[in-house]
Amino acid sequence: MKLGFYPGCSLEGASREYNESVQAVAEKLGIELVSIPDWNCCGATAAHNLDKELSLSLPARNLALAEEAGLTELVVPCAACYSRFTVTQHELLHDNAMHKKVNEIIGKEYKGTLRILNVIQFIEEYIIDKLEDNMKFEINKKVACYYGCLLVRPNKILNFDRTEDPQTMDVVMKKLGADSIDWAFKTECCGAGFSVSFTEAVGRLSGKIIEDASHRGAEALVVACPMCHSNLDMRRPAMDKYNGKKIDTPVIYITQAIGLALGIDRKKLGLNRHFVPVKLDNFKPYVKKEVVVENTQIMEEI
Amino acid sequence: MEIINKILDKSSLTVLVEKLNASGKEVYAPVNKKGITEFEKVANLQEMDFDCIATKQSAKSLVFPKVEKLMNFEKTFDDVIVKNVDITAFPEVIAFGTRPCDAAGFIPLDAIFTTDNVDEIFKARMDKLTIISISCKKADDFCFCTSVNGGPGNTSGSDILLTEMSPNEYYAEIITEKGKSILDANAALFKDSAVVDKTPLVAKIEQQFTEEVINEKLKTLFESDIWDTQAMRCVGCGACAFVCPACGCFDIQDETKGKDGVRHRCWDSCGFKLFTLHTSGHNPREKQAQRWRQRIYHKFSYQPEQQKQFGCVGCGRCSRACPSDMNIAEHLTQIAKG
Amino acid sequence: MEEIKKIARELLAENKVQVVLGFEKGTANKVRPAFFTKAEDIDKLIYNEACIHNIALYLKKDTCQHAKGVAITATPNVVRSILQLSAENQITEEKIHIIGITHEGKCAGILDFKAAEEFSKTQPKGLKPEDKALIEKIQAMSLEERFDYWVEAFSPCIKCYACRASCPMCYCGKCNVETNNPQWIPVASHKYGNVEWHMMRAMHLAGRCINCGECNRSCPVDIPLNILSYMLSDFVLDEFDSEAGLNSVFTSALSAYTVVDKENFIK
Amino acid sequence: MSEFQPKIVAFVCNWCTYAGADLTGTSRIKYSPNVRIVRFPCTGRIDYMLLTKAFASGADGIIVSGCHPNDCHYTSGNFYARRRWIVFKKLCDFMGIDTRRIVFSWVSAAEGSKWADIVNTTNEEIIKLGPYDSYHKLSTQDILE
Amino acid sequence: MARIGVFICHCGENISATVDCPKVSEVAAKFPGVAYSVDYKYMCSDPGQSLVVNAIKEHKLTGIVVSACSPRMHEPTFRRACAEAGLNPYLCEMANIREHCSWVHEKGDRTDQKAIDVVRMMVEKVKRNNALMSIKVPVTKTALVIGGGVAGIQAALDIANAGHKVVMVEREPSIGGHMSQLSETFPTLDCSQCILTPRMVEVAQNPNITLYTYAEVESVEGFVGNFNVKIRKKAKSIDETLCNGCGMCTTKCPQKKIPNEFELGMGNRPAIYVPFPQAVPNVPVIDRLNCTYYKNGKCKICEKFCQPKAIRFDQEDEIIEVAVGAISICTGFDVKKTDFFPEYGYGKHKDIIDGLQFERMASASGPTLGAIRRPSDGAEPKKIVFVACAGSRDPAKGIEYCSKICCMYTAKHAILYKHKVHDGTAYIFYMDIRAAGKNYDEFTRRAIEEDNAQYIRGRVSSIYERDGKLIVIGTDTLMNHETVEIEADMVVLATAGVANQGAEELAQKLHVSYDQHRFFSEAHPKLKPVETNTAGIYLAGACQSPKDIPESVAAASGVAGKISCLFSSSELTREPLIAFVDRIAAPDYSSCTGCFLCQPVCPYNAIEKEDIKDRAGNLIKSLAYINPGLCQGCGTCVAICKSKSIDIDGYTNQQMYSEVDALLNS
Repeated sequence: MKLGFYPGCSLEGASREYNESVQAVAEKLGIELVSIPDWNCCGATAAHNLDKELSLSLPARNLALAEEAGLTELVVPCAACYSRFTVTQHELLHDNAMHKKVNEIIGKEYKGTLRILNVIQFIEEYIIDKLEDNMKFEINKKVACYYGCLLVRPNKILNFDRTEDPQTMDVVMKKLGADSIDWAFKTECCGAGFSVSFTEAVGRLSGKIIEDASHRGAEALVVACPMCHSNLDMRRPAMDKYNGKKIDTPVIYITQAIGLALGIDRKKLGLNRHFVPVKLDNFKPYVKKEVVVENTQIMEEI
Repeated sequence: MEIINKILDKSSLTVLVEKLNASGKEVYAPVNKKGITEFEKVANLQEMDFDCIATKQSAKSLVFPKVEKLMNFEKTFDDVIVKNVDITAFPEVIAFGTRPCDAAGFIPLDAIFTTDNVDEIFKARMDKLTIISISCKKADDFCFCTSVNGGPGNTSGSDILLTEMSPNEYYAEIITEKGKSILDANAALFKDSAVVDKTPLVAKIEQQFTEEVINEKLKTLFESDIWDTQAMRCVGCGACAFVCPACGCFDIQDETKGKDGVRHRCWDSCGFKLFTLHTSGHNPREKQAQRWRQRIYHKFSYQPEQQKQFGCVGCGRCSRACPSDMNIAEHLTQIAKG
Repeated sequence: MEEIKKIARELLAENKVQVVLGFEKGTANKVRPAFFTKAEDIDKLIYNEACIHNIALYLKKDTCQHAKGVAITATPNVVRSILQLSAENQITEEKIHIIGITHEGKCAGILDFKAAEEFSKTQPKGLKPEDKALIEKIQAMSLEERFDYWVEAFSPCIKCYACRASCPMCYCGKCNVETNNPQWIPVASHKYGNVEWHMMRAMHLAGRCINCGECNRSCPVDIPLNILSYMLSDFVLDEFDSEAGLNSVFTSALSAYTVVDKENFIK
Repeated sequence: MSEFQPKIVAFVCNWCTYAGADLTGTSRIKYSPNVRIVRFPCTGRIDYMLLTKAFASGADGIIVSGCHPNDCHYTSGNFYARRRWIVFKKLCDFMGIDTRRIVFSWVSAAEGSKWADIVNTTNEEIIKLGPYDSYHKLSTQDILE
Repeated sequence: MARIGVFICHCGENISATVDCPKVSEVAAKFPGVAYSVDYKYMCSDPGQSLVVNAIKEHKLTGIVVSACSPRMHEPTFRRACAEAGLNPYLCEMANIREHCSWVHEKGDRTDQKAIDVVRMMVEKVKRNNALMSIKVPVTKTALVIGGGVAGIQAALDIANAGHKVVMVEREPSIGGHMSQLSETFPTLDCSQCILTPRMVEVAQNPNITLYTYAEVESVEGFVGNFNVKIRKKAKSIDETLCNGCGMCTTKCPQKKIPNEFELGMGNRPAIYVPFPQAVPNVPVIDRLNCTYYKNGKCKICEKFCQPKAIRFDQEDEIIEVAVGAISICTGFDVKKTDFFPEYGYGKHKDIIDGLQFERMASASGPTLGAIRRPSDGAEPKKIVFVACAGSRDPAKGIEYCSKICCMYTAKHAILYKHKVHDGTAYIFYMDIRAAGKNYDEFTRRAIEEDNAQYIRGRVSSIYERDGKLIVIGTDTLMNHETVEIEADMVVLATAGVANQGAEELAQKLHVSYDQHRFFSEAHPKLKPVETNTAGIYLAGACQSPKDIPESVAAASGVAGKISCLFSSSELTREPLIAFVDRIAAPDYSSCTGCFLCQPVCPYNAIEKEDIKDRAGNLIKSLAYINPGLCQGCGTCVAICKSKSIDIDGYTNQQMYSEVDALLNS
């Protein structure tokens, strides 16, 4: 099986562990991820505030390159890249004039045939069914799935999961044997945009998230976005300051959680790279469940 | 008048057309425009299409145009003032390069308009028409003039009949006084000639049926179901009648603009349902088969009876124009044999 | 071809149909519509690429109206006409046996209306390149040129109504041009009468024309009429996503609307 | 040609534009007297053949006006009319009939001043375009000449 | 030969100051067919009308053109004058030379010319007018009332009290509707059931009213005065004639844990039940989905205990046909449930309830007997948050409109809460307080001032649960948009009022239109607020848009008035300006070809199929037929018809064509 893959800058830099875990899981399950040749920046954060054409051309070039490479599906683990790609596809397919213009700018013919998958869609389609046969451990921990903003919004364009109280990650984590808690901060802002410029705000916004998760007994936060991860993991001092207490609940990528369940070496999953040490261990060995046919017919006594 | 035999070479023919034009006459001849050959006004012979077996439409519109203004009128508060068409203003027209069948077509047409009542407008146009025909060297599968008393070198109807003897030489038969007046005005162009046997010069067209047989058969066929069978594929348009040189049916229409109005005579066809529709809603020819029967009877029974000639000259135009290949000769042959 | 004949023969032999509508050899190298009522006559049934007449027309004529069952050898254009006639309540499915013929001349077997709809969708359609070129040529003209072009193009019209008579969609018992009091369209085939007549006909076929080109084929004076109704049908498809001849139940672009119909000219 | 006073025919529905034009009157808003109003129950009733008829009868410009979308007294007549005009305009454009001379508009019973505007701007536009000679000639040459 | 009379009115100076009336009259006298032409100062005055009447008689006029003001003004006047003179009133046309001429143009030749043209065109039109007879339609003096809420009850009682028969159809086992679920009513705080139940009983006892509960409208055919309605009476599994309402069956039913719809899931009911104690009729129904007998084939305990032997397990749905002359739709509304709100937890928090649930809670006959209690643990909430505009006025939720009743009932809820929980605090998040209405604003002031409700102007962005409390996060737009966070015990959402379930299907059965929110559309928002576009079908209550009780009742009485008017005579007279399909002699019968492309364009479903058959009954042709009872005369079918087989009186093809022709060919 061969799928297109767009790493983007985060996965090559600050969030290498995300990339490592995606690759490790894919490798383990025999999925070949092919990076787009000569890929460029997706234009997230800056471009769409400055110049619409630029913000559409940057992703469009990547998409066109992927099409040229004969790919039909593209896995984009970074939520920001995913958002930019999907929005671009939507805009260009709904605006002929812009489409033409962007084609001219990038000097390529972007057709819009590609299916863009975020990491969760990737898991749902290519991984979840293989878990049962490959799982070594159950992640028998209480976890809080945190989606952030970019994965599910804007719903009209992404058409993925529900905007409030999304569920897809929870489904995956439950499948891994985790106790995924119901909580209120799944899509609250983590403050990523201020990560560098205004750490206090990050302390407050992310602090609330981490506090609520730990208050509800979560042993780990599970994320699918490098921005969320770096904020929640790296800005812990600011959060602790806001919360007035030290919270050491670790933050892991969903692919790392899968990797753990598959028994992949922790180092291979990049778990050693986190600021907040990931102490999760003592997983329950996984035993494939027998299929039980339940007899639910119960006669009521009269 | 006795036919005068002459010879005309091609260059003289060219000069003749120029001279006719110069004398103020309007010369109409077959002209090929975008693949369709029709009678058009020509200034010289170069414009003419000599190869055409038969123009799509007949030459009848020279005397019976598709829309003929009969009169103008003006409504006043309590009266109508009628202004007749000035028939003296009609131009002298030469129909040049008509085929013998075209020329023959004017005979039944003339009969329709001049039997009993004489149609002044038609007559005026007819009087000013001179027909210079050219015998047929070629024929196609639709031609059947020889079955209706005509032929590729037939002189009836023509004022002058030309027959090509060689690429450069035409045998000219001056048939009528009108023809003679052209000869007289252009005598220098014509050379004397003996009578020429035209048979080897014209096309061979096989006779498919005879007048007698058709006449005889039609006496008993009125109620036959042959009409149903034959008319089954007829779509009921008027193409056959409108291209026919001998069809003379028309409809009178008044058009007004404010107080001014005009009365038109427009072509009509017995193939149309509306042709015989009564105001009551009753239609004596309700079915297409009845209309087809009418067409055949009119041409091959009523006209011979009343006007002593077929209402058909065997040009085959109707069959060529028919969108569903209703071949009249084939149908008549079927009647003759059946 | 043999397959078509076999089906036709069987239908007649089993008396499922009383008439088979098809083609036979015509004058010279022409072909022509033919009606077969006996199984033994089927030998004369032909189909070749000259058989372009839209014989769906005859379904509304007496011979077919009076038969209990009718079979028809149907090219894609004929199938589309049949569906559109059905959509306009002119024919009913029970009595019509469509013997489908693909655009490549292959027998597609007997099609019920449902199958015919599928068939119709899959068969290629469109205008001949020369017609398309003509449309483009006209569109490129100036307003005055376009007007003069059409006035000139219509001027040879003799109002023989072969276009109407050969159009399966022109089934009105009384055509608008035959309506007097008021006389909407002059009967005379002068320039004005011709322009009004052809304009009216194009409007009436908007969204209903299946673009068989029959009007143009049967015109004795070769007026490119078909491009008028084709241009409108194409437009209607673009604007209202409505196409004639694909559906056997009610469909007509001008008998429908959406609140969001787009226009840019209403003030 | 500055003396040219065009003939403009307005085909309007009874419930919106006719009433709107009444309001123009009661509001005493002045507009060009070159327009003649023909009242219909609904724009859905207006036959496109009346438009060409109007040109043939000597109109230089035509106004067709009715209720705004969703406001139709009969709920949907104007929607059908709109479709018809969309198609008809396309045909006219293709056949070289001057659609600059046909003004379609929605004028409600409350838009008295809009009605005056529509008439005046149409009038000015038609004055610029001049008389519709080509169509008038077409329609009269066989009658009057 | 036509003999047309032309009457040019000066309208005092309104016309004559601008238009040269005598000149117009003079020119008009010369129009072909004009037999008489005159100008006069005031044509609509008594002497003016006498002038018209006398001229018609004296000059034997066959039609008249009154050239004056707009026909929308005086057409009826001059039609009456025609009738008085013995001329068919439809042989009168008006040329509008005031609104469309003298008032909008300057004095001058062009204005005179316009007046002349307009007169000429009307002369040409009137020459082609047909003498028409107004249409008479018989009226069946029975009304159908669909829905037995307060609007339906009011309409039914008013119509019945006017002496007409009424058939009432209610979907639920009892009439009463939403009002029967309410606790107290604003702004008076009188008990809802106390004022409603006597009216319910009246309905049951009124001899003019036939009540079908647990029944739905199956189909409707026909037109004003003559509807045929099929009603599906769902099987109650009870013989209503035998049941004495003792209630033994309901107490003995072993199935007791079925969520009670009437209590909005906050209480339970048995499988055989009456929705609430005061139900009318007091006849139980068996809920077959939950009944043990229907599920498992065993039980029948109710049958054993039923003394009058009224239980009928084999009862089937019954179709009842009724003929009615008018229909009133009173099907009411519904409220959005809490699961509609993702940001408030998709309905997963038990202590977030909707307003209707709060009503039941506050009701003395409700599941808590009137005590305010948290559904999760039964504790008394000390901090309660009311969220107004939950869903309403929110385009993102697809509900752009204001639900109108929420501001008032939320104020009422705050007051009731304070009356029941004295030490509690009520917070109300609101967008605007819309309290227009008699004593309404006073009522909200009372909530604020006397009962200390804390009104916060802002919206609530999210609510989540933490440690048994509901954390309500909102903003206070009057306090510098500060974020407000309230740890509440309970939250009440004033959820949007929406169209009732099944409204679309009902609208389609009745051929009435509905808006994008599935509320039924009135014929005119101002002047015909209770009529629909289909003659004879009316709207009352919240099926049209959210309405409070007095509005619903007023509309219902309005409908009753309309229907009583309709029933005041046994025949209905209608303007004959309607479309018709031509008919000619056999064998064509009509130029209509039966393509039925006209059928979908008719907004009134007036175009029907008419089969022409021979004497043996064989179908010859199907033609369009326009039902004169339904046609409203828009003429859209006329323009659609390709063969010009349809025409419309008053605006015939001949008339319109001649107008255009005459107008330009001066």
